[in-house]
Amino acid sequence: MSLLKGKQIPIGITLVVGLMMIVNYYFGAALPAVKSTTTLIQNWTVIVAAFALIIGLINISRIHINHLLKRSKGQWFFSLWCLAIMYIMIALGLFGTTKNPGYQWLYNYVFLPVDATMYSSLAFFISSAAYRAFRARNVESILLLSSGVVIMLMNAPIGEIIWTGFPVIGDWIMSVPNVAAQRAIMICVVMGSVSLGLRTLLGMERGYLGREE
Amino acid sequence: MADIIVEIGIWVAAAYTLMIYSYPYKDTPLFKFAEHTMIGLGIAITTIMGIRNILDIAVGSIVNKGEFAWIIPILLGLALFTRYSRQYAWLSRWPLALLVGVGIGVSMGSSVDASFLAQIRSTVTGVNTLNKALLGIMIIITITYFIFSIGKEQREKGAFKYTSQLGRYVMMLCFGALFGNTIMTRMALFIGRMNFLLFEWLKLG
Amino acid sequence: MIASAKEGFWNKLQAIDQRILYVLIIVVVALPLLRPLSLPITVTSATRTAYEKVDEYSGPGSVIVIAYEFIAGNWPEMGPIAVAMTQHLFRKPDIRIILLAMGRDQGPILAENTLKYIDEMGKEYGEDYVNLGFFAGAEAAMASFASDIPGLVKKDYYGTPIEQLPVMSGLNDLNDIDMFLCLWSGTPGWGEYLRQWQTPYGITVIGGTLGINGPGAQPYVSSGQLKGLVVGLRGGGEYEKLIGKPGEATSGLDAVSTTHLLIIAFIILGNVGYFAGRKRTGGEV
Amino acid sequence: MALISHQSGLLTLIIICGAVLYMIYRARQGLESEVRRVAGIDVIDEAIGRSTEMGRPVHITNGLATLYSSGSPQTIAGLSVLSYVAKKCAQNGIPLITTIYVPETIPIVMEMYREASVLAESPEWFDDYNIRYMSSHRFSYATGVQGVLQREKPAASFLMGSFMAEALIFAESGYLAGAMQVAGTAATSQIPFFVAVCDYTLLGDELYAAGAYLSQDAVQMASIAGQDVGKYLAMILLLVGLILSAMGSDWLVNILKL
Repeated sequence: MSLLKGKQIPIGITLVVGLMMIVNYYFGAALPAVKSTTTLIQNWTVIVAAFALIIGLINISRIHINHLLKRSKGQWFFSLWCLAIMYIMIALGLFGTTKNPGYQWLYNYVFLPVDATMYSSLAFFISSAAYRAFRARNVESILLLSSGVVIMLMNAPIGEIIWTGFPVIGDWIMSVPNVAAQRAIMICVVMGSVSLGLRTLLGMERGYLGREE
Repeated sequence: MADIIVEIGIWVAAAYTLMIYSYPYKDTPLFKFAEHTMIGLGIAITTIMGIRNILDIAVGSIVNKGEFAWIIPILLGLALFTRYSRQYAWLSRWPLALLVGVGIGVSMGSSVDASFLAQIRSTVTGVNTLNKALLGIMIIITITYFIFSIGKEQREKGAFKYTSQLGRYVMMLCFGALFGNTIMTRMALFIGRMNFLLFEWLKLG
Repeated sequence: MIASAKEGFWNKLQAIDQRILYVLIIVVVALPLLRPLSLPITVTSATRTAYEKVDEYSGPGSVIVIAYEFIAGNWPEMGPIAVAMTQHLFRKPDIRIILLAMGRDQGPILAENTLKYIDEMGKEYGEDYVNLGFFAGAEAAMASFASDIPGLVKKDYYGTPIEQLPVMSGLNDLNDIDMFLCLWSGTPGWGEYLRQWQTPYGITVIGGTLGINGPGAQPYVSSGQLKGLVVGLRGGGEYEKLIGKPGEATSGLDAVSTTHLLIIAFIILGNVGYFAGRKRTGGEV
Repeated sequence: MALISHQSGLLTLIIICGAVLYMIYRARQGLESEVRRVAGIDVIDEAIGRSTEMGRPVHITNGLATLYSSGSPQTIAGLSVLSYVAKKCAQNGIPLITTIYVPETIPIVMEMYREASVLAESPEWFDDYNIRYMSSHRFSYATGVQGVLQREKPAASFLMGSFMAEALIFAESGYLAGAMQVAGTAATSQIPFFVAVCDYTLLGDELYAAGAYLSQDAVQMASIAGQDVGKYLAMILLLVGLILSAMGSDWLVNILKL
């Protein structure tokens, strides 16, 4: 029984599935059996991932129901509202399908505007961050400040009107140091992800498996 | 009738927009209300997508096409719920092992090719201009910053000490550029919301 | 007293309450929207190349996939690009257009939204174009679609079985697709399509993305993996000019200029306060 | 039909894995490999200490990459940082709030909380109401995290994993809440915002090294050394490629194209 409860089987699953994905990427064209099994497993992940979404639903429901039962001050009403709108939306979306007018109304006039507004609130945060961070304290922050301002003046149509040099310098910064740093980071990230991937396949990266049973 | 619903909708959308913008000013129940609405709707939308996938793809294939292999992902998915029971919690690791296996496999397989080699290939092809040569050299210098262990002592005193500092300078130029370039995207989004508030809601246009 | 008051002033310059900055941002955006300055828009070579490549690879008889891999929050910047490029394709005679999304579940709704803005030039749903909706699973779904289209695609976004949609007839795998228009805002997006579609199948890809992704995607344009790329609100404004249909991007670019100048002004204030403050105390503040 | 597509990719993968395995083998023989100090990782203890003194909670979140996507290594690296932070918080007796976007990490985080409370012998620390799923929609997630930062006022906030635009919302909201922030991501588009706003930032590869570094486990530390071999390989390929290409031959490019 302890074999079943232990780590050997999950590590085994990760190793086999992981190797199959790698083999499929390099030998997939030549080994149709591997390719079809890989596609099958990838379709399976879509279903397992869907069940994980339900785990999320349970997690949030337990939290807010707990707030309701405890009548936690200043919170229980919001928890009630969150649960109500969530389950109403699920009912509308599942039984009425996503074409249902109620679902569409909530989606178009509540969800989308808040989604767009949250995204747009970044305009405030990026301005205050720029104001605080672009301060010529040392060599590094001077470089950060100068390349940032040059690119801003390259993007804004008014920049060209002030001085036609901005787009030229901006293009250079965009095509040389910018690409260089990104490629260097990308190359080193691959090393890190492959090393971490290998540790995970061999069961050494214990993080996601937790404690010895 | 229809345009009344639309008009109500616009007022509701505008109300929510102002609730969200109240965040930086003060911790008001308005933002908290918009927050809980947003979380509720967000979870509902993805849960519906998940349940539809389960029904259409898995259960649908079993019932209509008799592909019984789909039983396996359904069982694995159900195994996730064993986490809530102390006794069978170990079973919940099996589906996670499958997900991690696919993720690690897909990332290890493709990332070496798409991110590592493709970047090196495009750097070393047609190095006929000063900029291209400079680009390659800057990449090499920036990589030295990420050396962790081999040549550690060299890093403190030797050549790497200077190249890794130069690497940081190159990265700072890059981060400044990315930061400056992002300002336009964020402003574009905010302009979109102002368009909505000024013209669709207040109808000033 | 005067010295410390002055010093107080310099310190205040360095730490202006960010709410003042936020109010000014609102004002500086609202004004140009109400009274446009209409500064000139020059078309850059990048957007022109993308326009020419879209034209080149959508000849009669070709099959084109458009992926809407962004979210409603991106509409102000991705919307104009999606509308302009989709309108350009709908003007091309005798081609088949497949709208879909694999990374972003809002994709199909945004595809519908795009169609509201364009003139469909007589193209019929089901005959000339189709909206296949969203396939969960990102890279997994992309890989399945590429290798076996009928295997993955059972119904379109509205539930009509594939067999009843002539536009899908004869499409087995990615080799049957002539051009792929990838409109993405982040991840999952171009990175995943690069790995699952472009690298293995070498499909012709033309992209449209946010301003912030422009620099990151440059290496793929220079290496040819992306044949063309339209970037950000500016790219949208230029593409609108190329297809002769000014839209939201064109009107937004004035406000972009004013906001950028405001932020630069604040950066200058912050630095002036920093240096003057430091000079007064003759050393580290 | 070539048997192997992307041979050069496969060869590179074998070289890198070989290097990592060799380094791990050496570590198992007892040959230590020192690893340079990464400022961001050392600050994690300092930040938790600050929370303990102020009696405030700690906040951590692992970003957007699902476990089955190609971004999963970033989430797994973020989870190994979470495992370390959970143990520290349990020992210090301060609450740890985890906000979640990727639902399949919920069972994993529950396991980590249970493990931390067992190791610290304080069963009451395990309160899985501190594990909060904020939806799998980016801006519902962002709104939820803003609410947590604004109301719970954590003294330390860790942003470890793959992020997109909302990274700056977390960072600025954390700044407004007065939290000491340590961020780590391999998403190059968001690193500038973490560098500008957070107290410390783990750049790209440093996030992957964090898990191994924090575990102080010889074998894991050795795998970091293995990663360096790949970086030296990249530098050599680049140098040789540049020189050859400058001299007009694209011999190396053709090899890399195989």
